[in-house]
Amino acid sequence: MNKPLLAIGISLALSVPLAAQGGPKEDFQEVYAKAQSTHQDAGNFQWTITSDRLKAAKSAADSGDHEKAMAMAKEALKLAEESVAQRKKQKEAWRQVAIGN
Amino acid sequence: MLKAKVILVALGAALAVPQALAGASPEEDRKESVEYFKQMFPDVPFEEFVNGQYALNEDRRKQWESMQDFPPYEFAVAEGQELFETPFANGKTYASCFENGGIGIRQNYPYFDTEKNEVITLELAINRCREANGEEPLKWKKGAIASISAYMASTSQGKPINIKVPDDPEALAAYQDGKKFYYSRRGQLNFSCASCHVQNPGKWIRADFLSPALGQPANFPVHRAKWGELGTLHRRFAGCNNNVRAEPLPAQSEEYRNLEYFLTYMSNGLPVVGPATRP
Amino acid sequence: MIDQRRRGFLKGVLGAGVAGFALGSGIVPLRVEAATAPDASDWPQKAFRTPGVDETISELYGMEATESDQITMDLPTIAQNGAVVPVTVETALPNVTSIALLVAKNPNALAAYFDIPDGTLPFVSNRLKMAETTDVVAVVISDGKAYKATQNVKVTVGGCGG
Amino acid sequence: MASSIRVRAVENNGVTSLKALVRHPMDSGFVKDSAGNVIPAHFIKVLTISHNGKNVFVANWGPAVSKDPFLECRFKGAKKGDELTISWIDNEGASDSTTATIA
Repeated sequence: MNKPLLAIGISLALSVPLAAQGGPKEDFQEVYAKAQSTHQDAGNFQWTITSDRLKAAKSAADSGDHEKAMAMAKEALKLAEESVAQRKKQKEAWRQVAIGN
Repeated sequence: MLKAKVILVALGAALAVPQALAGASPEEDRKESVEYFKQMFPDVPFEEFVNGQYALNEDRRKQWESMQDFPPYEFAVAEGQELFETPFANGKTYASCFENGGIGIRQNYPYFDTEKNEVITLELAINRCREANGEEPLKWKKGAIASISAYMASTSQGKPINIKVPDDPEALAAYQDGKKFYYSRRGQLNFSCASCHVQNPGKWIRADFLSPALGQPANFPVHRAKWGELGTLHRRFAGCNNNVRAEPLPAQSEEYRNLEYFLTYMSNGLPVVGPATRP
Repeated sequence: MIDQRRRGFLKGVLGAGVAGFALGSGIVPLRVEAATAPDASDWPQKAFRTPGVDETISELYGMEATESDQITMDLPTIAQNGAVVPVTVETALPNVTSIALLVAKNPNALAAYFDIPDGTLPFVSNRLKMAETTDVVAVVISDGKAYKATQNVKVTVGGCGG
Repeated sequence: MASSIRVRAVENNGVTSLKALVRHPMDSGFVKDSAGNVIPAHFIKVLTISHNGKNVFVANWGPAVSKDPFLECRFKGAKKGDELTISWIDNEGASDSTTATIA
């Protein structure tokens, strides 16, 4: 699952013309911030694995490994989005299985 | 004798979970839930549900019985009694905060406080009593609070659980919130409490034998072999959430108290058997 | 509030003026009455540090043990938790002077070793730790000869407990 | 301070059954704490049960005995009302002792 993400990460970084305003560090901040806010949006349905990926992204970024940092941030964002989708779905889905509604 | 009937369990799983009735009352929910588990395990007597997996698996029950012969939590309960009876700096003791001096009341917890509009669990009441007497609150999940709660539970052995949901919109809302939490799938594994404890009790999940929801809160606080010590119900909630990769909520958070309120109500009528040992 | 353990520790320190024992962690209340403390000098140090069942038996008893159906072991089929596995051993063999409990694949096989003085029944019950699925071996010395019984116990690590 | 040993001894028709639970961490020395450093071995090495000054049972324990160890043993020659002494010593030299009356 990581390999394709990494591949996408690399190809994206290459395709962006170097003169683009934000270098790889810029994109990372953006993705990382979005992942964080989406993670907050999950409320009581946050996943532990999302916070793990966010931590991994931050430590990779701090140690200058931008490629890994970006991959981790993207994964965190994907997981955060899935947890938000879960929260929204469960708003009503639980009634179908609850004994006595 | 109590062999888990695989055929029955299969039948149980296939049992169409009773269609959601519009706005069923807590008591209707409870009756339906008891009926559901009775059909799933027809040869398990009602009181036996408090023993969870030990009512369904002979090999596990034998191990449990040898543990209960001289349970490792005896030291903690003795310590809990000593702490319970040790006066605070201001001279008062826990007994002053509880009806009947805190003896034989575990079966009434948690209850809904209609003035403060919140669920009061036994552990919350213990710490509120400390704060009212100028003492520092204890940690929620283990240690002294688990020992004191275990001692108080031991004074209620055998008393039927008696949780009330008054006809009060706030109380009903708390009950409903707990129920919603119980049935909502969460975490990356996308399980709800019900996925294991309503739809699949009596089955193995890897090397663990799933217990039915009915009767679960009756044996808390619990001494788990895994912890090697006593732990409160909210420690168990957090552990389960973590297992399905859902971020656990803080112990004694409103969500966990509402969850305890719903879950304990479902066990009304079953005897308090806490503290107890579990894997 | 004085932490329960510290109170025990403090009392231990005051009471232990008699002998300068190395004070253990405060967890266990120290009440040192040197007089009744059991003598641990013949605790079989090497036997407790020997991996492997047969090696441990020969280290402990200096002889081999033969399988016997006169030894009954009450053990779970699947341990609910490897940290606390209840085991009971009983035998009909005559003049038993010692019973030992070994867990084959534990780092060191010997878990416990009991002296059975005259007048004491050849019976013991304990709770043991098992690192993984393996054989539990009970060794009994009867009329000076070593007999053993073996039973496998499945152990899984971790899990939610159900 | 409560003793670290809890005992129940019951005699019927000449055989005394003794059950004991001892409060002790029984650290094996193979376990790491949450910070990752090894918890040193700390376990009871010898536990004796004596009646009228004579040992009726001696347990030599290793680190593979569970935390808060439990023991059951049975012996003859004692009767209701007799007193038993249960003592233990661990690998750090700490020890404790208690007496129990046979019911």
